[in-house]
Amino acid sequence: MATVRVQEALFDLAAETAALTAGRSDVGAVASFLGVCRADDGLSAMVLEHYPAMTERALRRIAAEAEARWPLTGCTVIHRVGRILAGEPIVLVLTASAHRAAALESCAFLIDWLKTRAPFWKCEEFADGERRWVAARAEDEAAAARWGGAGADAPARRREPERAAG
Amino acid sequence: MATVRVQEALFDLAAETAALTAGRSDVGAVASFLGVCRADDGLSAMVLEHYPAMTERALRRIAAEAEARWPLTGCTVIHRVGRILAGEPIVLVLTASAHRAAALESCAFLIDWLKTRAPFWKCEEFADGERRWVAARAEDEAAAARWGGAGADAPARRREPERAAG
Amino acid sequence: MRVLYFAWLRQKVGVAEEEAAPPADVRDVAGLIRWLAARSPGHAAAFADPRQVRAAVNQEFATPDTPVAPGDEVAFFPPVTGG
Amino acid sequence: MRVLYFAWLRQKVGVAEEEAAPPADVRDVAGLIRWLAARSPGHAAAFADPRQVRAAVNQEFATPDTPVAPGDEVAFFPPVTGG
Repeated sequence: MATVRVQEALFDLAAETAALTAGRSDVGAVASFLGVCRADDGLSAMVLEHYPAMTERALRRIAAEAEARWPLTGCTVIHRVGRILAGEPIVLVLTASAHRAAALESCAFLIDWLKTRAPFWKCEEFADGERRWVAARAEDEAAAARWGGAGADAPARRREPERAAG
Repeated sequence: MATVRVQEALFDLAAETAALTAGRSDVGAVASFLGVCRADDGLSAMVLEHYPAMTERALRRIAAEAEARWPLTGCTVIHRVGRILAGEPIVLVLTASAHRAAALESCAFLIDWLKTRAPFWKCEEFADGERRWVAARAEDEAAAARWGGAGADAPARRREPERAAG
Repeated sequence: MRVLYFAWLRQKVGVAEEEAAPPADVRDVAGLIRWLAARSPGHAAAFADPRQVRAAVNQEFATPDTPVAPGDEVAFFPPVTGG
Repeated sequence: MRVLYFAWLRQKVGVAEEEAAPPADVRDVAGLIRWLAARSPGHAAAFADPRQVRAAVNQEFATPDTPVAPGDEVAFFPPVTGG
């Protein structure tokens, strides 16, 4: 059963990693991905908006999809919302398995899918006062699409952006 | 410049991760792989032997190869030696980059190469007193081979095991 | 019907959510967008480029032909940018 | 020439390292293995299955035809199993 959380607070990487292995003797590999807020072009902070009723459900489905595809002993997805300063972490994905391939692949899968299937939106704040909504990137769609299949949130529909809600 | 260490002591995941991002504003992604000693079949501990004069050099080359292939902002490889109890960590690979693909791919590359190109040998200790040297796995060779190229330690030679030193 | 807006759609419409009672001939997401876009200049601006708009009906990603009915929660937002 | 043994090769030979002064006709790793294997039953056991033996000359992975010379450090070990 995956651990999924949407929160404003910082998270504790070491504690989350320890929780995945505590009391188990079958974990041979823990892969993690930590997304951090870069200070590109004078960016000072980001405000992460989400759709509370939908976001945690989407994350649970994405995590369940990973657990269905790989033999994981555990899986943790934590995504922050609210104001995040440059240099602070945004998202943590942790996957644990007996063997490294399952842990590494499922970790990459989860972050690729998160980027394109979970309802979060980033607004960048710059030192000069400018505010800018981040645009979705075609390469994120491509990265998610390489995993194929009918995924966490109807990707077949999302792959036709020219029709979506049009 | 990569951080490479071979040590008996446990390592501190949070401190090593923080060191990769401290004082930088260009890190957007940190991927990590943590290898843990499983307690399969009553295994109680492992003794990790290495070739001191060669091991650290091999790790430095593997890390340099990753830095040449991907635009990394940092890279850390720590491999423990000596007696490691079931449940304890064995190896840590951390890679940092502006974007996630470079971090995730280089992390997978490093652990695949470490498994097949770095001079470490594991001797398993079981609760019933049995001692058993771990045999190399063909799938580890295959995992390393998918990255191609002339690698850290003459993989072209290592791919012909029937001739090597025969 | 409850309609929610996120990110720059919320900013253009001017509210995060509103009640809507479209006529009976509004049967799907595409119809609802056409009807909402006529409500105010803000709505019109929010829906000006349909390629930039995504929708969810009752917290599930939706397409233009997804049915909508009284009592539904319909959300509009740009392509997601989390992670 | 300094010869090192690791893992089960060390256990079979019985020592972690030894000095060796092979005759001049031992010019490469393959020749050194043949010469060492004749030194003792332990050496013979260590080198009994050449497919399980890897070598390094002066801390670089080597092949059977890698040259060896006086002053070299030559190591023998099983396929690596770290990570």
